[in-house]
Amino acid sequence: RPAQAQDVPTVFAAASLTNAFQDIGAAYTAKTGKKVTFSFAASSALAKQLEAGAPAAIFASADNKWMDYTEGKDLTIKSTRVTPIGNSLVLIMPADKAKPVTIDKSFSFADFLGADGKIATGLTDSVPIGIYAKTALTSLGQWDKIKDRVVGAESVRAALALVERGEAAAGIVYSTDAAIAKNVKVVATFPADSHPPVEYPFEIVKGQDTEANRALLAFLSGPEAKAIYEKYGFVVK
Amino acid sequence: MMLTPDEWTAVLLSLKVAFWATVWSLPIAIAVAFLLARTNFPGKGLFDGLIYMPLVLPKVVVGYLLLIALGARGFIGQYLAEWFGIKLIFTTAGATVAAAVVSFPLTVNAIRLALEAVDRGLETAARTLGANRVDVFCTITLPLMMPGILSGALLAIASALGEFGATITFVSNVEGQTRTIPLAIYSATHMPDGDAMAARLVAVSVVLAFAALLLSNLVDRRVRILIGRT
Amino acid sequence: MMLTPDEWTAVLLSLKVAFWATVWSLPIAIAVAFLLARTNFPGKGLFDGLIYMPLVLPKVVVGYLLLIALGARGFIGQYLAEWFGIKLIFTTAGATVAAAVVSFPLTVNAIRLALEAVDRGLETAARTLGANRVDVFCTITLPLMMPGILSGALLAIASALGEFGATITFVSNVEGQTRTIPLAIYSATHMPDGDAMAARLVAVSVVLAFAALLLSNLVDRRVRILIGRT
Amino acid sequence: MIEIDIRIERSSFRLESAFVAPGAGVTALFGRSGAGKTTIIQAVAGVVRPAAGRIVVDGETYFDLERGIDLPIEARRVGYVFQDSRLFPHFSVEKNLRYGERRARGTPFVGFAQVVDLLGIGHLLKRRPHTLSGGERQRVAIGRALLAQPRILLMDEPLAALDEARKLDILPYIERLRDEMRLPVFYVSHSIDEVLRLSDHVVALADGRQVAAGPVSEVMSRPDILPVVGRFDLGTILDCVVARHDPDYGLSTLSFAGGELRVPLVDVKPGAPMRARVRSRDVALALARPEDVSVTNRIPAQVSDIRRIEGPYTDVELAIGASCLHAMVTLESVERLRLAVGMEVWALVKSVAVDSRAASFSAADSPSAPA
Amino acid sequence: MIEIDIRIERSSFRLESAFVAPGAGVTALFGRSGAGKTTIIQAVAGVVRPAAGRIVVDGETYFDLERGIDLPIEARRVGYVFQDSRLFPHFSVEKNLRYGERRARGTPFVGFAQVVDLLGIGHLLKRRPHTLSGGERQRVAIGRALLAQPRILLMDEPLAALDEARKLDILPYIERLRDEMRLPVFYVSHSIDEVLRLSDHVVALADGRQVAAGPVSEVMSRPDILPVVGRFDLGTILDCVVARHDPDYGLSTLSFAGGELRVPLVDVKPGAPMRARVRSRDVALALARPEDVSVTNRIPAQVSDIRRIEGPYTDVELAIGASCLHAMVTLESVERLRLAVGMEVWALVKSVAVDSRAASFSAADSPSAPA
Ligand SMILES: Nc1ncnc2c1ncn2[C@@H]1O[C@H](COP(=O)(O)OP(=O)(O)OP(=O)(O)O)[C@@H](O)[C@H]1O
Ligand SMILES: Nc1ncnc2c1ncn2[C@@H]1O[C@H](COP(=O)(O)OP(=O)(O)OP(=O)(O)O)[C@@H](O)[C@H]1O
Ligand SMILES: [Mg+2]
Ligand SMILES: [Mg+2]
Repeated sequence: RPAQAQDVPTVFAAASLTNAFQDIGAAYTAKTGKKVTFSFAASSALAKQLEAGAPAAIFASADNKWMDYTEGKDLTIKSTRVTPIGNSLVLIMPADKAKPVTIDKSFSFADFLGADGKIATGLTDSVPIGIYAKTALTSLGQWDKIKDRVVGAESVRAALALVERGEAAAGIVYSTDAAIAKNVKVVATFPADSHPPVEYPFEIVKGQDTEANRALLAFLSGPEAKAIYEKYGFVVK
Repeated sequence: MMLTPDEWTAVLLSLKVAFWATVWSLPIAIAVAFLLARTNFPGKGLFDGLIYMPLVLPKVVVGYLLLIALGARGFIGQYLAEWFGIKLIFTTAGATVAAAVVSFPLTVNAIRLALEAVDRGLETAARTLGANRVDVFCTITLPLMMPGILSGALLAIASALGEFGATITFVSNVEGQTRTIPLAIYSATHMPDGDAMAARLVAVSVVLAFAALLLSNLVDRRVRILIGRT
Repeated sequence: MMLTPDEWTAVLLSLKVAFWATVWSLPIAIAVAFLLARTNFPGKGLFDGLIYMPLVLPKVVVGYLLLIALGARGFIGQYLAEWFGIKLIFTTAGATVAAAVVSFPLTVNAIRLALEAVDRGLETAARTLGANRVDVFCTITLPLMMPGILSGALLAIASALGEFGATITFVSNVEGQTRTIPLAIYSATHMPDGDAMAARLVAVSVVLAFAALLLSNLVDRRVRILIGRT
Repeated sequence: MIEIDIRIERSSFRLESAFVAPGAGVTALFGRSGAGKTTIIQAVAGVVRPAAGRIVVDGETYFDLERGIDLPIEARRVGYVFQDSRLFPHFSVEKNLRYGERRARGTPFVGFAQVVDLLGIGHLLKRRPHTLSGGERQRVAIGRALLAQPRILLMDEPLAALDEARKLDILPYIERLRDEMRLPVFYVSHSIDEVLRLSDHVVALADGRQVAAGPVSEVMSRPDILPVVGRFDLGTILDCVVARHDPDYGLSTLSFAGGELRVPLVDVKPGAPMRARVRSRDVALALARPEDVSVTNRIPAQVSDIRRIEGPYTDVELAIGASCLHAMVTLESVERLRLAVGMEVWALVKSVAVDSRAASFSAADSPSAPA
Repeated sequence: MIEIDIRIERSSFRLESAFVAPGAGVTALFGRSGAGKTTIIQAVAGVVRPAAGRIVVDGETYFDLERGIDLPIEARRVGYVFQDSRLFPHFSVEKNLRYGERRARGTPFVGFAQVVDLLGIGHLLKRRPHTLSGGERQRVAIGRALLAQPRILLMDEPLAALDEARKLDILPYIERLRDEMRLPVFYVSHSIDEVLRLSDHVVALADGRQVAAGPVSEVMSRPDILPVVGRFDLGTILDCVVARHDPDYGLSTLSFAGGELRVPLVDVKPGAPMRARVRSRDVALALARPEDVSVTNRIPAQVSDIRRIEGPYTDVELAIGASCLHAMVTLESVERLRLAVGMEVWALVKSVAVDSRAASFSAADSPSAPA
C-alpha cells in the first residue's frame, strides 16, 4: 500500500485536535471530493515519526516547541506555517465544589487547594498543557510552593478525568477541554501574560509541498474550519 | 451493541494484527525458546536479556526504538524499503511488527517453561528408534510442549489486542491502517462525546479476549487429552 | 554514567515499586494458578478470563478502571480509605498496585504452566508418607514449581519496571511518589531536548533488567540443582 | 484383620475383589500383568476410589461407601512402595528417607540407622535421586516407606529391580517386619519364590476377577492356580514344628503330621512352628527305601492320586500320614515303576531343596535364616 | 562381533569394561544393583559418552575416541528397552509401536502383527500409555524396540515387571530373534534363570569393575561368581547334541561328552546342538545304581572334587567322561556315603529338573519349547 500515502494525504495532528479535524476532514471531502486521513497522537510522537521519515503531508502541532523542532531538523517547511487557532488556560474544579476565583499575583494556590488537595494537569515537563501550567504557576510565583501538589497526567484528558472523579481538588486544562467535560466547572482563567500564548501551528512537511497539500492546509485554516474550531471552544485568531 | 463503521474497522484491524503477530512470532519464539532452553553459546546471557527488553522498557520506548531501526530512514528500515520494498511505518504490517515485538518475551517465556518440562528421556527413546533431532523435535518435543505453545499464543493474542504505546509511537494512529482498538480508544478519549465509544470498544476488547481464551481452552483440552495429561 | 538526583529518585522508586509489586502479587498468583490448574468451580471460565483482562486491555484503560475502582471516591477505594486509611491514588502504594495488576496475568500464566508440569505421582507419594495437602503443597509442589515461580517473578519485575500506561492513568506523575523510570522516560521523549535523558534512563532500565535476569538465572540454576533438573 | 470388599470401575477395566486377610503377615497379590494388582493396592492407599464397597484395616475403616467414609490418603498411614520408585527429586536420599519419618505418628518401630544399614544405602545418603541406578532408587523407596512407620505396608513389586543377593538381604527384613512388628503387608510380586517365602495369604486375580483367596498353603495347591504360578513352581507347603537342631551338620529336623523332614539349619527354637515348602519337581519316588544315596529325606508314603499335567509331566499326590505331598515325575517313570493309586512308595527329598521359614504368628523372636 | 573397551566417569562412579561379545546371540550384563549395567547399555546406545575407548558393533564403529568417531544415537540403530518404559504419552499404543517401524531402515525382520500377537497387546492398541499397567507398558516398550528393526537389541531388565507366564511367552521369542535373525542382544537381568536360558556370553560387573567376561558356561562355573548368582542357582551347563526323541513319553535324549541325559521333549531336530543346564541342587548321588526310583537319569560318574560351601552345603564336582557336573549335597550325606575324591558314584538327575535350550548358532529353524 505505499501508494496510498501519495494518493490520500495524511495529516499528523495533535490528539487534542481529534474532533475538530475529523469534522473538518469530512467537510473537506464533501467540498472537494478528495479524501484525507489523520493520525492523532502526541505532538512529540508525531515529530519523532516525521524525523524517522514518516510520509505525512501536514503536521499540526499542539505547541510551537515541536514545530520549532521539526523546522530545526528541516522536516517541515517554515514558510508554510499558519497558526489559525489558540487556546486559553483555565482552572477547573469538580462541579459540586466549584467556587469562582480570580487568579492574580496575590492568589494563593496552597490555600485554594486546602490541606492535601492536589492539582492535576499534564506532565509538567513534557505534555504541552503541563508545560504551560508550570510556566504560568512559575510566573505567578506559585510553582515552588505547590510543586509537590501538582500531579502530571499523560494527557489533558487524563487530567480532566482526575478532576471529574474528584480525585484531584482542581485542575489546569485548556478551555476547549473544560468546555466539553461533564462534571467540572471553570473557576478561573489564567491571565494571558502568565504564559506564552497557546497556539496550534500547522506546516507542510518537507517534500510534500504540492498544490493539493497547500489547498488542504488552506482549508484547515480557512473559514469553514474556523467555524468548526469555534464550535469546539478553540480561540480562533 | 452497535458499532460504528469506524469502530468495526478498528476491531477488524485489531484482529488482523493480533492474528498475524501471533502467527509470525510463534515459530520464532519456539526457535528462540529452544535455543535458550537447550543450547549454550557465547553471549547467551546477553541474548536472553535482549529477549526481555520489550517487556522491561516502556512501550513508548520500544516503539521509538522500532521507529529508529525500522522507520523509512531507520538503519534497517531503509534497506527493507530499498531491497524488498517493505514499508512498515503507517502500515498494518508495522502495527503487526510492534504487537509481535511487545508480546515476544511473553510467548518465549511460556514456551520455554513448557519445553523445560518435556521429559528428555522420551526424546532419547525416540532417537534410539531412529528419529534424528529434527524428527524428534517435530514428533515428540513439539506435541508435548503444545500446552505451553498454546498458552504462549494466547498471551501473544491478548497482548497484541492490548498493545498501544509501541504501536502509536512506531506506526502512528492512521485509520484503517494502524488504528487498532486501543488506539481507537485513545482517540475516543480525546473527543468530547467519546466516552460511549471508548466503553463500547473496551467491551469489544473484553469479548475478544474471552473468545480467544475460550478457543484456547478448547484446543488445550483436546491437546491435553492427546498428550495424555488430563 | 551520571544520573541527576531526579533520575536517581525515579530509579529507586522503580525498584521499590517493582519489588513490592512482585512480593505482593506472587503469593496471590500462586494461589490463583493453583485454583486454575487444580480445581473446578462454577464460573471458573469467567475467572480465568478476568485474569487475562489487564493484558488484553490497553494499559490506559486498566489504569482508568483502577481509578474508578480504587480511587479515593472509587467503589472500593472509598472503603479502603475509610476503614483502613489506605490511600492509593497519587501514592507509591498505588503505583505498586498498578504494576502488580498489569503483571498479574503473566505471573499467573508462568506459575500455572510450571504447576501443571509437576508430577502428581510425587504428591501422592508424599501423602502416603503422612503429609496432608498443605504440607504436600509446601514441601513437594512448591519446590518443584520453583523454576516457574522464578520465571513468573522475573516477568513481574520486568513488566513492573516497564509499566507506564496504567500507572500514569491511575496515580499520575507525582515526583518521588509515582514517577517511576518509564514515566520519567515518557516525559523525556516528549521534550525536544530530552533524548539524552531518555537514553540514560533506558540504559538504566536495561541494566536493571539484566541484573534481574542475572539474579533470576543464578537462583534458577541453584533451584534446578536442588530439584534435580539439571 | 484387613477386610477388602470393593468394586472399581476404570474406563476399560472393572475389578471386583473381596477377601479378608490376617491383621499381621503378608498377603500376596498375584496375577498376570494387567490383572488388577496395582489397582487393589491403590484402593487401599486411597489413591483410587472404589465405586462401591468397604476397606477396613485393623479395625479402622478406610473406606465405606454406605457409611460415607473415605479417609484421606495421609490419614491411612500406609507405607506404599510404588512400582516406579517416586523419589522426591529435590531432596537428597537422606531427606527422602526422613520425609516420612518426620511425619510418622505413634511409637516408631524401626530406626533410621537400622534401615540405612539393611538396605545398604549409607553411601548414597548425600546423593540426589536422579543419580541413582534403578535398584538403588528402589531400595531408597523401600526405606522411605518403612521409616514412615506405617500401619500397613503396600509393596508393589518392590524387589523386581534388585539383584538376587540384595533380594536375599532384604527378604529376611520384610519377614522380620511381618513377624516382630506384626505389620501387615500387601505384596505384589511375580516371583513365586518371594511370594511363597513371605506370604501367609494369597489373593489371585485374573482380569479383575478374584480367582482365589485364602491361606497360601490352601491356594497354592489348588490346581486352577497352575496358570498363574507356572509348572515349575508347583509345590506343597507343610506345616511343621521344629523338632531339633544338628549344628554340626548344619541341619534341622522338622516334624510334620506324618513324618520328619531334615532341612538346612533354621534359626528357630525347638518347639516353634515352621513352614516348609517342597516343590513337586524336587520330589523323587522310589519303590523301596534306597540306601547309599545322598538324598537325606526318604519318607514312606502312599500314592493317593496320579494326574497327567502336560507333556511328560505327571503330578503324583502322596499321602504321608495326615499330610499330603506332591511329586512331579515323568510319564515314563510312572509306567516304569508301575505307579498306581494306593501303592506304598518312598518319597525322596533332598535337604538342600527345601525352603523353610518361620511360620507367621509364631513366637519366634528373630528372623528365620535365609533358607 | 561386538567390541567394547570403554571407560566412563560419573560424579561418584567410574566404570571400566572391555570385552568382545559374539555378533549374534545374547550377552548378559550381570551384577548387583549399581554395578554399572545400565551405564554400559547407555554407552552402546550413545546416551552416555565414554571418557575413552571404543565401541564397535558388527563392524560398525559406534564410538572411538582416538579416531574421533561418535555416531549419533539415531544412526546406531539400537533397539533399547529402557528400565522405565518411556512410552510416548501423546501417542496411542499403536502409534508408539509404529514409531520405530516407520523409521526403520533395511529389510524388516519382524512384522507388526507378529509382535502384537506375541506380546498379547492387541487389545491395548487404541489405549493411551497412562492407562496401562506396569507390565502392559513394558510389553509395549519391547514391541516398539523390536519393530524398529534394530541392529542390536539392548534390554535393560525388560521382563522384571512381567509375570512368569508372560515371561515364558516372551523368552522363546527373544531366543528366536537371537537364533533366526542373528540379532545380537545385550541383556540386563537379575534373574539367573533368564540369563542362563538366554545368554551365550556373560559380562559380570561389580562396582564398575568387570569381574568376568566370557561364554556363559565358562563364567557361570567360576567360583568367584557365587556372590552374584546366589547359592541356589549354581549349576553346570552341558553342551549336548539331540540324540533322539521319544514323543510318547514326551522326552528327548541328549548326548554329551560322557553320557546321555533325558529331558522333556525339545522341538529341535536330532543331530542339532543343544545346551542343558543342570542345577547343582537338583543332582543327587548314589553309590550304586538305584533301581525302582522315579529318577530317569542315572549317570555313572567319578568324584573329582569336594568343596565345603557354607552351612550344610557341599559342592561335589563329578567327572562324567570329558564333562563335568556339580552336585550340591549336605555335609551329612558326604560323611554318610563316605564320599571321597576318586570314588565312583551315580549322579541322579530328574528329567523334569533339567533346563534345556537350543544352543545358539545352531541351524535350528524354530525356537526351543519352554523347558
Ligand atoms: N547421572 C548420574 N550421575 C552420577 N552417578 C550416576 C548417574 N547415573 C548412575 N550413577 C551411578 O552409577 C552407578 C552405576 O549405575 P547403573 O545405572 O549403571 O547401575 P545398574 O548396574 O544398572 O544398577 P541397577 O541394577 O540398580 O539398575 C551407580 O552407582 C549409580 O549411582
Ligand atoms: N488410569 C487408567 N485408566 C484406565 N485403565 C487403567 C488405568 N490404570 C490401569 N488401567 C487398566 O486396569 C487394569 C489393571 O491395571 P493394574 O495396574 O491394576 O494391573 P497390575 O495387575 O498391577 O498389572 P502389572 O503386573 O502389569 O503391573 C489394566 O488392564 C490396565 O490397563
Ligand atoms: Mg502393577
Ligand atoms: Mg540399571
